[in-house]
Amino acid sequence: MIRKILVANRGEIAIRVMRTCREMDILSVAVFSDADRTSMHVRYADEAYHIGPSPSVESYLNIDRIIDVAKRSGADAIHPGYGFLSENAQFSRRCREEGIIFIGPGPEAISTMGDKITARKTMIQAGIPVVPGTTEKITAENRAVGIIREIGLPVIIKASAGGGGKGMRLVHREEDILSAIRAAKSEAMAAFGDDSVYIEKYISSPHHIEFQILADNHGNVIHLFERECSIQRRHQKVIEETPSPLMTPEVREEMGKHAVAAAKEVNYSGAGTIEFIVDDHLNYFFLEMNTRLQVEHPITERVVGVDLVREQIHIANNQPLTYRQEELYQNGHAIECRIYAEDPDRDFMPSPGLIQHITEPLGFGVRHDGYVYEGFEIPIYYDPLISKLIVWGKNRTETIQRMKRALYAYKITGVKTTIKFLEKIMNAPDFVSGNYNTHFIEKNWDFLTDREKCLGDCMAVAIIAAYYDYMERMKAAQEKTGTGRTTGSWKFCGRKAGMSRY
Amino acid sequence: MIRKILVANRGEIAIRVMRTCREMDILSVAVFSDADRTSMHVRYADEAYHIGPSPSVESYLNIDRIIDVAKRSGADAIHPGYGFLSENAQFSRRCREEGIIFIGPGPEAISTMGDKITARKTMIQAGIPVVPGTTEKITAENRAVGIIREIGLPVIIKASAGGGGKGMRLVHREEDILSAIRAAKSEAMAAFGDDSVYIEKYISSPHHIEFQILADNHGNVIHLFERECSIQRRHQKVIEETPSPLMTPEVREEMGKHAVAAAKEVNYSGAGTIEFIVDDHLNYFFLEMNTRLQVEHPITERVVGVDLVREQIHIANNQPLTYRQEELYQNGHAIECRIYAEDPDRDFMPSPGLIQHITEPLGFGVRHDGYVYEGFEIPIYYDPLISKLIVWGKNRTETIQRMKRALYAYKITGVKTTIKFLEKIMNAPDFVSGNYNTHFIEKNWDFLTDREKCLGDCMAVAIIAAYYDYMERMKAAQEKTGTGRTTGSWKFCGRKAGMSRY
Amino acid sequence: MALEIYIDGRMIAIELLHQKGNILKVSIDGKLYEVDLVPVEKGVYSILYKNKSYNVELVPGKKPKTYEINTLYNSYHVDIMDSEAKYLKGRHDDHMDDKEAISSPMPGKVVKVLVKPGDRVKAGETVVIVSAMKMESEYKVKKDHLIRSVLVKEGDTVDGNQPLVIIE
Amino acid sequence: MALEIYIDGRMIAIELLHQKGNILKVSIDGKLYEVDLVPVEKGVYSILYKNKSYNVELVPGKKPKTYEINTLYNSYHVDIMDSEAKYLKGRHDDHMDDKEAISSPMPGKVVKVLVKPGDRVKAGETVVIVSAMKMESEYKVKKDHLIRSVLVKEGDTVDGNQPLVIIE
Repeated sequence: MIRKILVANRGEIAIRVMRTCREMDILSVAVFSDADRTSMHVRYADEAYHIGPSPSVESYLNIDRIIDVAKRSGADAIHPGYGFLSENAQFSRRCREEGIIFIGPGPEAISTMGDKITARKTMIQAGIPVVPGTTEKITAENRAVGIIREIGLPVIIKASAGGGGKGMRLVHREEDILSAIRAAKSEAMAAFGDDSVYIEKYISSPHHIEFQILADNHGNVIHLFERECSIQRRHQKVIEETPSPLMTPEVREEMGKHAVAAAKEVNYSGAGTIEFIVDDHLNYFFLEMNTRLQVEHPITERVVGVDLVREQIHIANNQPLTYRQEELYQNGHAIECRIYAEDPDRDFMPSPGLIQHITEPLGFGVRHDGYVYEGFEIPIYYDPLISKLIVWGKNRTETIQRMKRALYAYKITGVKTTIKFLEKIMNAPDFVSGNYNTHFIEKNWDFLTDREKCLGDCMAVAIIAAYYDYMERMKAAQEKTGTGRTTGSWKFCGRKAGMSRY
Repeated sequence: MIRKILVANRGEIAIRVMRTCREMDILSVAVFSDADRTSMHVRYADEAYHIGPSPSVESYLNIDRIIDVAKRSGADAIHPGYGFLSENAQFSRRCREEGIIFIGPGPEAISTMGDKITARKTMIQAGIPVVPGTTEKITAENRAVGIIREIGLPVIIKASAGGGGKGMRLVHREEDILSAIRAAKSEAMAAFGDDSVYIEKYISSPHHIEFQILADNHGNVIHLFERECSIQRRHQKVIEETPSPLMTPEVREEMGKHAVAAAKEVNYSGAGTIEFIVDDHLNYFFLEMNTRLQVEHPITERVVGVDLVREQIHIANNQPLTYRQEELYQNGHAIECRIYAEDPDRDFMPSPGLIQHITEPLGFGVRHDGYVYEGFEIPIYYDPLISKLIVWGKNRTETIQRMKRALYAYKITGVKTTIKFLEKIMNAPDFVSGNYNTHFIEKNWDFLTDREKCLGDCMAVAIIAAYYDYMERMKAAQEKTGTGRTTGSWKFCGRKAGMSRY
Repeated sequence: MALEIYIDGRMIAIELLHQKGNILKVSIDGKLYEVDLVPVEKGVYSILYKNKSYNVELVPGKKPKTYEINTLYNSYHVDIMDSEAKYLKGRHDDHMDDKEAISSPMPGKVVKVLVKPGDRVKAGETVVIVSAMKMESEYKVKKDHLIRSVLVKEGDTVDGNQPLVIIE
Repeated sequence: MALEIYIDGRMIAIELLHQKGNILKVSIDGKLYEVDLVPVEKGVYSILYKNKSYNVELVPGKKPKTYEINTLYNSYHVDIMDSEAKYLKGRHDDHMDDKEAISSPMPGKVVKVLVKPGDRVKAGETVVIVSAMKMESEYKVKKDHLIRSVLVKEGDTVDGNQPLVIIE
C-alpha cells in the first residue's frame, strides 16, 4: 500500500493531487525549483525538497534529481501530474527500475501513444476510426496527388517530422494540390531537414471531444463519458464542458466503447484520455491519447461523482476498479474555465507578476482549483495557468448562469488575467446555444474582444478612489517625516482595521 | 416577474441569496446597520442602503425602515434569509399590505407554526405523530400526575409561557413526580408570572432529523429528503449531514409523506423545514416547523442538486414547482460544519474581532459559504457564525475524509474559531460510526476538548518565526529613525513581495 | 543577536548564528537548528526544517512585544523579553498586589453595571454583564472585595482585556 | 486640496469639498458627487454612490504617482498630476525625440540578443527575443534604426517595461 507520494509537479495540479493524498492519509512530498520556494505546493505538502534552478529542464524535468528525492524521502510512489514528465516513457521506465510506483501507465503504453503514426496504426488495428489519410511518410509528389484524390478534398498536408504548424498546408481545390505539396515539402525541409509529409482528411467544422477512461492492472477498463473541448485559442483549450452539447446517447455509447477498446489495445493502466475529432454529423475519428490526468479532469469528477486522483492511486495500489461501467451516469452539467495570467487586451501576452489581491468566487456549484495567494509572485518560467473555475448546474443554462456569477465575483489584481474574456464567451450567442466548433474564438473574435463599458459612474468613482488614496498616502508620509514620533517602537503599517494598507 | 430583491439580512446568508439573484439576472439590494458598512453583503449587492444603528432591534428588525428601503429602491420582493424577520408573521403581512412580495409563507402559516401548542394541535389534526403529552396548559397538580401516569415515564415538564430551560424539569421516577411539578410551577411563576405547565414524553436518546419541503401556490408540495442535525451544543446545531446515518428507505418515505402533509395542512408556500425528534427505534414525532430557509440548507442542495433559493424565487413568482417528487433522489453524501467565532478553549466564549488572515479550503467536493475577508472586523452585535463548510463525497466515509482535509487547510487568524473542535468531531469514533444522538457532544466532551499536541518541532519553528519577525521589525524601525530617507515619498509598507508586512 | 523568549511557561534563549539568504542557523537553548525560512503571506512564514514543511502564523498580541502563534495543532503565546521588556516586567511584578481589575475577556457591549464605587461585594457576586454576539456573560468577583472604581457604564463598547472595575 | 488627474486621455480637476467620516463631497470638473467611501481590503475601496455599490481596486503603478484602477468592467490608468509630476512631465516631453528605447512589455528572460551597438537594422527586424511562461516574444523595430546600445544580455531576467535596446 502506498503511504507516501512524491508529486513531481507544481502549481494547481500539485495541490490538487496532495488534497486527495491527505484524504487517503497518504503523506505528500513536494519538489521545488529556485523560483518556487514560496509556491503553495511547497507549503501544502508534508515535506518539501529543493531540486534545482528555475528553468524546468534543470528541475521539474530532471529525472535523476526527482528519483533521488523519492529515495531520500522514502516515497513509495510518484504522481507526475500533467505536463513536465507525465508523458515521458523514460521516466515511467526509470521509476519501474528503481522500484518506485509510477502513478500512470507503463513506458510501453506511453511510447505507443506518444508517437502519432504508431498510435494511428495501433488504433486502426483495434478497429477505431481514424481520420482518413496516410499511415506512412510520403516523399514522392505524384504518390501524394493520388492519395489526395482517393481521400477527397479538403485535406491537410503535414510534415512528418513537424509540429507547431510548420510545413502544414490546407488544400481545398484540386488545382492547388501540387503547389501545396511542394510548398509543404520545402518548408518541412527548411524547418526539420526532412521533406517527408503525410496527408489527412481535413474536417472543416471540427469538434474536439475526448473520453475519460480508467483502467486497472486486472484488465478492467471503464469510461467516464465525454468532455467537449472545442473552445480553443491557438490549440490551447480555454473552456471545457460535459456533457457535450453535440452528443447523442447513441453516439456517446459507441464512442465510449471505442475509447475503452483503445485503452485495452495498449494494455493501459491508470487514468487516460482518448481525444477524438468530430464533425457536425457526429462522425468521429481518433486524434490522440493523453496518457495522464488532464487539466480539465474536474468537470468529469463533478458530473460523474468520481475522484479521479483517488482512482489513480487505487489502481497504482494494484487494486481493481471501484466502479463498474453500468454504475456510472452523468448528473447535471459542468463547465470549466481556465484562468490564465495573460493580457487579453494585448494579444494574450503572458503576465507574470506579484498577486496584490484576490477575491475567490464561492457558493453553490462552484469549485475553484488554484495555487496563488496574496503576495505570491507568479514566476516567468512556467505555464501561465493561475486557476480553474469548475461550475456545476442541473442543466447547461443554469451552469452558464452560475459560471457568469462566479466570473463576476472573481477578482485578481497585480497581474492581467483572462477572466473578462471568459465572461464574454459565456455571453456569446454561439456559446449559449451550444452551437460551436474549434473555430469559435476566431469566428467570434470581435464580440469577444469588445469590452463592455460601464454605463454608470464608474469613472467618477475610480477618480475619487485614486484621489482619496493619494491624499491619505501624502498625509501618512507627512506624519512620518514631520514629527519625531517613530521611536523604534511597536507601530507598524496596516495594523488598524481597514485603513489604507499598502 | 421579480426583477429586484431586497435582502433583509446580513452575513453569509445575505450573500448566498444575492448569488442566486445574480444567476437569475435579478438585481439585489442590501441593507446595513452602522456596524456593517464594510460587510461583504454591502459590497456584493448592486445597491446598498443604511437602515440604522448597530443593535438589530434598531436596524435589521426595524420593519418600517426595511419597507421604506424596498419602496425607495423599487424592489419587487424581500428575501428575509434566516433569523431576524424571517419568521415574523407581522412582517409577512406588512409586505402583503404594501404590495411587496415576501419570499416565504403568508402570515397565517407563520403564526400557526410559530405557536408551539397551536402547531401541535394542527399536526395532530393532519395525522402526524407528535410527542405524546398534553395539548393544553395544566394548572392543577393532580391532573398533571394523572397525565404523566398515562404518558409513562420519563417525561419533561415545561412552562407554557417559557423558554430557555426555565421552569423545565425532567422526571424519571414515579416518586419525583409531585416535587418536580411543584418546582416547575414555582420556577415558572417566578420567571414568567404564569405557573401553567405542559407535559411531554421524554425521548431519552433523541435524534434531531428534519425534512426539507418546497410548496408552490398551486397546491404542489414536495420534500427533498432529510437532514440529520443531532450534533448540537446547547441546542445550537454544530454539524449536519444528509442522508442521516440512522435512516432506512421505508422510514424516509413515510416521514417524507408526513412532512408534505404537514405543509399542506397549513397551505404552506415556499421553502420550509419540518423538524422531527426520532428515537433509536426510528419512532418519530413532529417537533416544530421552521417557516424559512435553514442555515444547513446547502447539504440538501448538494445531494439533491436543487438550488433552494432559486426555487424560493420561482415560487414567489407564482410559478409551479420545477421538480416532481419522483424526479428527486439523493446522490452521495454531504456534511456541513458551522465555523463560529468562538473560543473552544474558553468555554466557547464569543470571539469577535479583526480578521488578520484567511486561507480558504478549496478543491473537489468542497463548498464554502462565508462572508468575512482579511481586514474585516467581525462585529459584536450579531451571530458568531463566520462560515459554513459543505463537503460532498460519494459515501459517508469519503465525505468525512474530505471534511477533515478541508478543515485541515482552513485557517483564520485574528479571531478564535471552532475549526479545531470540528476536526476533533470528525475523528470521534461515535461520529465516524454514525452512532450518535443529541447527547453526542456532552458524551464525547473529554475527547473533543483534548487537543492533539504536535510531536515534531512545532515549538522550535514557532520560536524561530517569532524571533525572526521581531528582529526584522526592529531593523525596519531602526532604518526609519536612523536615516532621514523617508522623504514624503512613494514608499509604503508591504509593497515588496512577501517581506514582513504588518 | 541573542534574545530571550517566554513561551508556554518557560524562558528560552535564542540566537541567530548564521544567515545566508533564507537559510538560518539558530541556537535554541544551545540546540542547533538549520531552517529554510521565508515570509509568504501577511503574518505567515513558511519554514522547512529537516524537509518538513511548516506554515507558522503570527498575530501581534495586544500588548507590545507579544505574539499569538499558530502552528498546525498548537497555539502559543510568546513574549519577546528584550531588556526593556524585562525591566517593565520587573516593575509590574512589584506592584502586582496593590489592586486588581476585573477585565472583559472578550470584546462586547456593557449591558448592566451592578456596582458603584464604595460597594462591598461578596465572593461570586456579579459586577458587570457584557453582551457579545447574542450571548451575555456575567463577570463575577472570586473573593469578597471593595469596589474602588467603575470604569465603564451601560451601553459602552469594550475591547477584550479592557479593565471594567477596579477592586481592592 | 484640489488636484489634477490624468485618466483615459484627459485631464480632470478634482477637489474634496467636505468630509464627515466616510461621507465625502467631491467636485469633479465642477460636477458635485456625494459618496460614501471606506477602505475595505488591501487596495480596495467600497464606494456607495446614489446607493449603487462599487468595489474599486487600486494597484500602484510601476511609475510613482500612478495607479491601475479596476471597477467592474473597466480598467483605468491614472496619473496623479501634482506640481512635481507636472514639472517632470514637462521636462520629459522636451527630451522625448532624442532617442528611443525598445522595452519589454512583460517580465521574462532574454533568450536571444540579435544586435550589437553600431548595427543598422531595417524596419521589422527582430532585435531581442524574450521568453515568459513558455511563450517567446520577438521585439522588432518599426522603422530603420541605428542601434546605439544594448542594455541586456542573453539569460538576463527583465521586468515589464524595462528598456532592452536604445535606438536612434
